[in-house]
Amino acid sequence: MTISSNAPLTKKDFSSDQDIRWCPGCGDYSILSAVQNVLPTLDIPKEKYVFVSGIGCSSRFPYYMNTYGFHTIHGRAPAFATGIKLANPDLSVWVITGDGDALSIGGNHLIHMLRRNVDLNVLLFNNRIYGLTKGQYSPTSEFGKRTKSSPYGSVDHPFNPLSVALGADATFVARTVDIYPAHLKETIARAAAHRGSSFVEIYQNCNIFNDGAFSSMTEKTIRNDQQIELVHGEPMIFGKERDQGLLFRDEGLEVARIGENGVTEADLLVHDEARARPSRAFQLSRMEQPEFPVPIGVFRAVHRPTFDSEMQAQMDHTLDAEGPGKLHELLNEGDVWEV
Amino acid sequence: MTISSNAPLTKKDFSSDQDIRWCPGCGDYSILSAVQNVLPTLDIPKEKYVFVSGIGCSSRFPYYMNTYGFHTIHGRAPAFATGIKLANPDLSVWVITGDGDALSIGGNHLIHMLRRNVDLNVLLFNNRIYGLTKGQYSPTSEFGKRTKSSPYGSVDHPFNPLSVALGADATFVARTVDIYPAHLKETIARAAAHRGSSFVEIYQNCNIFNDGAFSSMTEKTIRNDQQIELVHGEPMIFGKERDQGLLFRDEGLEVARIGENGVTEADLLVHDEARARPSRAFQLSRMEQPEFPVPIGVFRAVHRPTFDSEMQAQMDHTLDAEGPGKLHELLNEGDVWEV
Amino acid sequence: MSTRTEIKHPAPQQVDRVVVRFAGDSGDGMQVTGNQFTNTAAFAGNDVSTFPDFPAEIRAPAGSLPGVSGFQLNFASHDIHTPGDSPDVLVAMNPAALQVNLKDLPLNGLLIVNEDNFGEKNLTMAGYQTNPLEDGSLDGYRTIKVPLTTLTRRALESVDMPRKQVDRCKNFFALGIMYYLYNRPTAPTESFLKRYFAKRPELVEANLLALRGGIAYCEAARIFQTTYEVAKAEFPPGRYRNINGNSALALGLVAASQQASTGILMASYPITPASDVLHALSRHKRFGVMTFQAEDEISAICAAIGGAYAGKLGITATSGPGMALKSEALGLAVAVELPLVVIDVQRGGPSTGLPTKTEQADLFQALWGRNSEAPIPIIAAATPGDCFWTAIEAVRLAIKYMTPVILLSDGYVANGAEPWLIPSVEDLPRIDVKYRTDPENFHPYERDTDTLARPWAIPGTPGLEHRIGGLEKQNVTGHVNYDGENHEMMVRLRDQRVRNIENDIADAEVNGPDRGKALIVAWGSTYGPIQSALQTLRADGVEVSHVHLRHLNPMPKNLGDILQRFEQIIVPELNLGQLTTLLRARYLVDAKVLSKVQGMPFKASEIVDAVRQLGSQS
Amino acid sequence: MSTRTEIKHPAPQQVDRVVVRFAGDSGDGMQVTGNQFTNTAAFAGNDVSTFPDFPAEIRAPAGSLPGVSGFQLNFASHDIHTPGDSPDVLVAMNPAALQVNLKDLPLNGLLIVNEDNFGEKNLTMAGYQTNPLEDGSLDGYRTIKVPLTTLTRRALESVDMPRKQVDRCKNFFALGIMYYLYNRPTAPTESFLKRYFAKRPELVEANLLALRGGIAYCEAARIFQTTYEVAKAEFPPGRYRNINGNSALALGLVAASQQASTGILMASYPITPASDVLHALSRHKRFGVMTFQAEDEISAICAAIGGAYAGKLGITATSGPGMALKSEALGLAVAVELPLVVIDVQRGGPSTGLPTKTEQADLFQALWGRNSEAPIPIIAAATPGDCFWTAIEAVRLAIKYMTPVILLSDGYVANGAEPWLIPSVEDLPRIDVKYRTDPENFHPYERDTDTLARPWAIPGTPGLEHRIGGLEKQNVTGHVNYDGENHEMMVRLRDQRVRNIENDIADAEVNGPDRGKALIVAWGSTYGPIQSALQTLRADGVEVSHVHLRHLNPMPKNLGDILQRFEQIIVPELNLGQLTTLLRARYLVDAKVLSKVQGMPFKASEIVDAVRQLGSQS
Ligand SMILES: Cc1ncc(C[n+]2csc(CCOP(=O)(O)OP(=O)(O)O)c2C)c(N)n1
Ligand SMILES: Cc1ncc(C[n+]2csc(CCOP(=O)(O)OP(=O)(O)O)c2C)c(N)n1
Ligand code: SF4
Ligand code: SF4
Ligand SMILES: [Mg+2]
Ligand SMILES: [Mg+2]
Repeated sequence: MTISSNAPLTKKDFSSDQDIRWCPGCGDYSILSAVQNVLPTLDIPKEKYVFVSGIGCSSRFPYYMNTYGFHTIHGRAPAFATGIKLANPDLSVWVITGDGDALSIGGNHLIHMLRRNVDLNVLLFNNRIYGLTKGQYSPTSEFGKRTKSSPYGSVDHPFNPLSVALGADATFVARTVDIYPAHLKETIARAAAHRGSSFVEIYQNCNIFNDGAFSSMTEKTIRNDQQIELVHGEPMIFGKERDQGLLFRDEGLEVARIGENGVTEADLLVHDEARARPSRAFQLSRMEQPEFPVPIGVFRAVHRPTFDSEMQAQMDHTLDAEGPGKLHELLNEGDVWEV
Repeated sequence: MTISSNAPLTKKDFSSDQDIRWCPGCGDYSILSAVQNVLPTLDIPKEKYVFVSGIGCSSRFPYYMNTYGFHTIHGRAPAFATGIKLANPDLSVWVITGDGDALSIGGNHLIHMLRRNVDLNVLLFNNRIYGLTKGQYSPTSEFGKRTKSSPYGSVDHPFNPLSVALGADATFVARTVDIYPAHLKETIARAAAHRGSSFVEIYQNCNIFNDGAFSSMTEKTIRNDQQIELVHGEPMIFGKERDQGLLFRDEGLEVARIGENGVTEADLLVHDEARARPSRAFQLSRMEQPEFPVPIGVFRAVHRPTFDSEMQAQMDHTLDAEGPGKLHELLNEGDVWEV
Repeated sequence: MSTRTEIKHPAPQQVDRVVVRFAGDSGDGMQVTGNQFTNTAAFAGNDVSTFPDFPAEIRAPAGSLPGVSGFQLNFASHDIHTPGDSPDVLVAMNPAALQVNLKDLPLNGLLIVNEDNFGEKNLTMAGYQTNPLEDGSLDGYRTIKVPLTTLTRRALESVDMPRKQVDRCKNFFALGIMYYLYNRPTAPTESFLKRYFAKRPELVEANLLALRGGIAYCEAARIFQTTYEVAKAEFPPGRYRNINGNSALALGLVAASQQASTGILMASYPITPASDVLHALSRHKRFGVMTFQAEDEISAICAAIGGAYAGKLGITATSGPGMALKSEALGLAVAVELPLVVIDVQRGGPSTGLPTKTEQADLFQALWGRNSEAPIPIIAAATPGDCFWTAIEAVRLAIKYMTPVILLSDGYVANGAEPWLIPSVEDLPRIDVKYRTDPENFHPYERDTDTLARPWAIPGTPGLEHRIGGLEKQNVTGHVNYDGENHEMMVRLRDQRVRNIENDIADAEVNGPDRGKALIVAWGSTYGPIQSALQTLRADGVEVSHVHLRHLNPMPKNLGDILQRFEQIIVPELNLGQLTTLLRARYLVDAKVLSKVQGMPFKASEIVDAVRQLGSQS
Repeated sequence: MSTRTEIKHPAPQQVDRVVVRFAGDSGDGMQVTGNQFTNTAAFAGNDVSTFPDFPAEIRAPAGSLPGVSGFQLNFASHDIHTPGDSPDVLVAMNPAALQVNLKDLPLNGLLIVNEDNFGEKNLTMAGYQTNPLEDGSLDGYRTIKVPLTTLTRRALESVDMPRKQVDRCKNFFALGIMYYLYNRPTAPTESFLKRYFAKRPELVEANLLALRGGIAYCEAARIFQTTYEVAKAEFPPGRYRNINGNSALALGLVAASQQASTGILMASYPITPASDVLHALSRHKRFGVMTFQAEDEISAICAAIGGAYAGKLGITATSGPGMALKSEALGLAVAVELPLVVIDVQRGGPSTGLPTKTEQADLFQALWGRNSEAPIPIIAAATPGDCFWTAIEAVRLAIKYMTPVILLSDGYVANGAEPWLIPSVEDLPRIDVKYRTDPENFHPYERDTDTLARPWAIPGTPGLEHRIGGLEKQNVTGHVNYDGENHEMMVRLRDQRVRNIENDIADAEVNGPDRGKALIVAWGSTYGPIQSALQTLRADGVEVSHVHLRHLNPMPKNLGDILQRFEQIIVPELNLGQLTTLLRARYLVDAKVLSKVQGMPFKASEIVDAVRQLGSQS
């Protein structure tokens, strides 16, 4: 490892000199800021970071990071990132993407990257709209949404991004929100620490084309009743008075009020992000309003060998076992004759 | 509806005059035969059937069906099929695909079709190999598989096709096996009856490039202990002596022996394919050998409005509400002036 | 409030043509302002031509250089073809707009600036060290400083509205000033506001107050010594509307599908500058138009082909990068011979390139961007209104010849507007569709002897069950076939079927003498600038002819003959010479490209200069 | 068992060239048989050239016409360039093979058939009404009927093996017959069998018994009156091996990456006939070659570009439809200027087309299959062995000019084999890689003054942090930039950088007089047939010259001059005239295409005839 300098890095080291071109008020700003805050804490030299993105408002992110960056083409960032990580496993690779970029055109690359468990971090800015192309519905827009391309209301049933990721055997799956800086930073740091593909859905407000998309859970007044923070090893509890929680009943999840019907805190489910099978995390990913509060936090974090390390191990092992290749021998392999 | 003839249809009506070009012994034959057996029972005129496929051994299927057929390009059959169904919702549309076609190059179209719930039937011939291109590993091949393109063993963690489908909110998800003709036919008939996207994974033996891929569950001698047939409303029971079953314990699934530790048949989970949320079906999809028997049957069958019917309803409703469009008026819309 | 304001003004001076450019921040509403002026001018009987110049796909910080949005329009008492090479009047709402646009304003041009916005922060963002309003750098222009923000606030004092919203009305104040200057009626804008803000009457009022405030200010402050008037242009009689290219495309597609009674399945994925075609068509359900926003461009074209297979007119619209993604499926469309219209609204490239800028560099991609020999007819639209007719022609060819057809438009034509003579429905070309229904002797690849088209036999038809696909097929039967001679025959049949179209399209017309020294050959959106250039050149006595190609594959039969009759051939293109290459290869003539690749249309003067140089060389 | 069998035979007759075609069912092992004969001939010092002709991608029923697999080889005592126009000997393992291949056998040709397979079922499947072995229809040929199945069973009586496996050995029995006929040693095949079935000694034994059985049968049954011998050919001295195009490509890529010390990230998705390049490279981990089987072709090229960004040599290989899918990403590769080698092993199209057949129709796609102006250097391999050198050249250009390079091969070159003079490592070209490391004055788009290449600055290097992408960039700084003039400059710089390569490649060489009546210009795999044709033509005193282009973009600098010096230019291509179009457009010469689109290479005679016709016209 080459260390570029001995002084500890600061947020400023990660800010590029390019003017930021997001609308004033866009949720992207706080995510940028959170990332710039987290990276200096990670003990990775600046030159090892690579930010890879597709196309979209969110995908302009790399330009604002004073790191290596690759603004690629629409939907393909996971494929580029996979190539980068394979070519140099020593890099810290980040994929920045939007709901359209990752889940519409890029859905296939995303799920393949997740199943392979390439060691990199995906931040999916979900604003439930195509921002850059000025407001068409996306695969996470709600059924019936009226947009430029759906004047009569969209008839698309939306994806649940976390369910998609879990269906693809993702090893790290989390959700956070643009306007919760502390949670955002914490989640990003967790993602960075995870070895393998870390998939983080970030609810992000597009105040121009889809303002208030998440206000039904983030509005200050209702927030505590409409969301639940998943914390590993802690009971699943929520509510302004922390008097509600999740129970496992009749083979399914249920919201219960502590103190009512004899429910005590001890009855509540305890969140375990490390369960070997993804079924519980999947079940949590299905919690939707109005029946349930919206979970945020780390749904799943398990270990599985990463694609890049397995690939590298195979390379190394072959080299060890067979010795470095000799070009002369390779050229002269097989049936050879002399004239 | 136009009925082409009054005589009841038979299997022969569905066999085209083209020579079948699969290897002798290929599992594809029995699937073809099953489909040709099921269709005459469906009360749909022959001319309403359209078989759409991508590229692969399996994708040659339409040529052998004496129906309308479209052998398209690799991975894109769901997109073609969506267009066909939108253009004419009156057709019975079938997508025939392979593990490479559907899950490698075509993964994105597949999951989008499933979330939209386009009313059609997908038969995915999973032989865990690329047959047509002569034997490279596929996204369902096991980790470590040695093939032409992975002489040192593949380091790809495979997809679980049913989990992928459920992660994408599929409304009908089933699994069956090429060599179980009765179950195959039954499952295909169920798929045909379902309104919405029916996703059927068919374990299919490629005796040339991946012979015996499923023998660890289909071998006659072990079959009963290594697989479990899911039947709606029935307890989940299996074993040669039908003495084993599935329990829900410690928030997870477990195999138990009836009669041991006080377990009775009444304790066993009862299969409910119609649960509103996909979590249970997802959990079942995670059952893998050696810990569990492999489930076959219908994992999930729920109703959700189909994309094509919603789209058509919107067309019809607009027509009703606003009346048929008049071209003259359209041309003269907005600010118009006379010279 | 709804009464019409009569504008009082000094006796206006008659001019025959004015070019106005509005420039401001993306948030300043310059596009609305420009469109209002355009409509009003058109209503008043002028010929108009517009050029909206958006900032690129991204949101730039308010007041920054990349955030500048512009709208130029040309209105005249005679036939015009372009938005004008350079503005007579520049309205600059902030320093950045001034910085970006001033270079285009000729000396002594009229410059109207919002002086309220020339504070230090904005000046710095625009890269000014000193204030241009004060440092004498604008001395060469007739500069009028207007405290637009202040005046707008004053005009709207009576309205109870947040300050931010009040300030948003300043574009209408500026529009009022321009209406005064050019003696325009306010009625069209009034009725627009009422329609547009039907549900928000307070905004109607606010904007009207601003508009009238601008006029009143001019009268009171007497900022102009003269006002101007542009007389009506002569138009062929008929009903007109303003139309931009993307709207015209959508209308043309609907019209054609009505003529053909097929209905439409339009499947697209949003991309600048083609998204508006999807947006427009998504409103036309009453016409049997179904739109499907697919997950990507590949899915979109595949669904459209599926739709065509099932009997609908299949349509997909995209721009360069999306077109690239459709390459593989286009090859299949060629192999299965189904009617499909693929629209490529070209933009600057390569790759993501300059998404909001125009270019004509996808011609090669359209012709050859597929594996193997996969010929597709290609046509291109010359002007916004022409998009309508080009769309109809695309549909006609697709259906008649059972083939995908590529229609090339570009950002300039797509967003630019012009008055459009509304055709009467009776005058639209008929498009006959014959779905095959007779099972007798049905063969899916038996061809019409004239067109070489195969039958359109759609699922649901009893007795016509058959299979199609991308593997090579035996002629007539359509069965999979790997025989070499059959393959060659099929390759040549597909080729011939497209070539046959040359017998079904109009001969190329020469605008000007049909032989001589110099010929301009061109295609697509260069039409406007070339027309303007011809006017100038001819006025100067320079003799030059022009052929404009709508059909690029195949080209008109007589084109070769025409080319031989000229000594010099010049091909203005917004690329490095794509049509030029085709002409040279096909006709072995020494055609020379006049190339411009700046994300902008040609200026007429650039073509004039090039033609003049030709003359001096020969 | 391991002793060498000495073949006894009547005194052989010397011939200088023989063409043998093995044809049978896909399951009959014709490819192995053909390859064995090839190796043996090469070992014996003959020049060889082969043409494997697989059944299409599908599995056909045993005994059916589409299931026929063929392998033709030409071996000679002189320099040969093609597998021969028509066979001297046809070995037909069943009626279908006879049906498909007989038309190519000249009258009086030698025909060897497995009469055991001419039962009714097989005859019917092959479309025979009556048995051709009996109905006199083979009277024109020297037919030898051999009960191959029976004889093989008999030869293997001693082996304890299922009947099915015994029957599979009959190809080696047939091979034995051919070895006898042409006096070939069995040693190479013996050692092959031992290597190949190292873990299954019973198969070694069985096949050897069959092979020797064939020879013994000939001796005993005296089915041939004469045997033949083909003397050694004259080769430049050196070490040789047989090589097919795909293997040579893989070797060339490994060699180049070793010369450049970059390592390789090869990302591909399987597709016929390119998959073998992936297969071959996946074995070379010891050489720092990492292979990634991606989920599709788009992912593959994107990963390869990612690998190039991170400092490895990025490679992807595909065929036509996969190439189409890579179009969009290729545009990005042009914009970001990274070294990448894209291999297109062309096959018959359009669309899925004829997957196992050859064609040269992706030249246009390679040149122009992208949105906007996105120039990419293109080179093509002429012969199997030439693939090695072409791969090295592709890598050299990619790295030196920081650009994607497209390498065109095709099914014929990919699967065909020829003896290849193994180069010594010292003779390979050097390839210098200079990763940028110095942060001083680093600008990601500052260009080398000679090559116009930008620096290769890879993540992980301190102080060089920078951003790249597909939006237009300012020259030098690489910042996103939408300025029109900068855009035009960048478009022209990218173009010029590719054009500059013309100064770095060899002049085109004229084979034959450097001026005259007729010139053949060609590219890629037509090389062999053209060489053969030239031999014939020159032997007949017809004067014709030939230029074979390895570099198709840019073309050699002197090509224009050469073309001007000939009266007639003929361009044999396996397409409808793609290079022809380029030559016409660029040089305004009336080049004429000699087109063949049958999924098959040219026969030398087809070129001979075309050239002769030229002569008669002029
Ligand atoms: C191949 C291609 N197709 C379409 C586009 C146009 N496009 C750019 S970004 C985008 C969607 C953006 O949505 P999302 O990913 O949600 O990002 P956001 O702008 O909302 O952050 C689209 C359709 C493109 N650039 N390239
Ligand atoms: C664009 C494209 N890429 C690659 C191929 C080559 N190809 C054809 S089928 C196939 C995979 C087949 O595997 P699968 O879908 O599992 O079908 P199977 O043959 O096993 O039934 C591949 C890679 C192709 N035809 N088109
Ligand atoms: S359009 Fe929406 S997502 Fe894009 S920058 Fe503006 S606010 Fe953010
Ligand atoms: S290769 Fe495998 S999947 Fe393909 S036809 Fe043969 S046995 Fe079936
Ligand atoms: Mg979005
Ligand atoms: Mg498969």
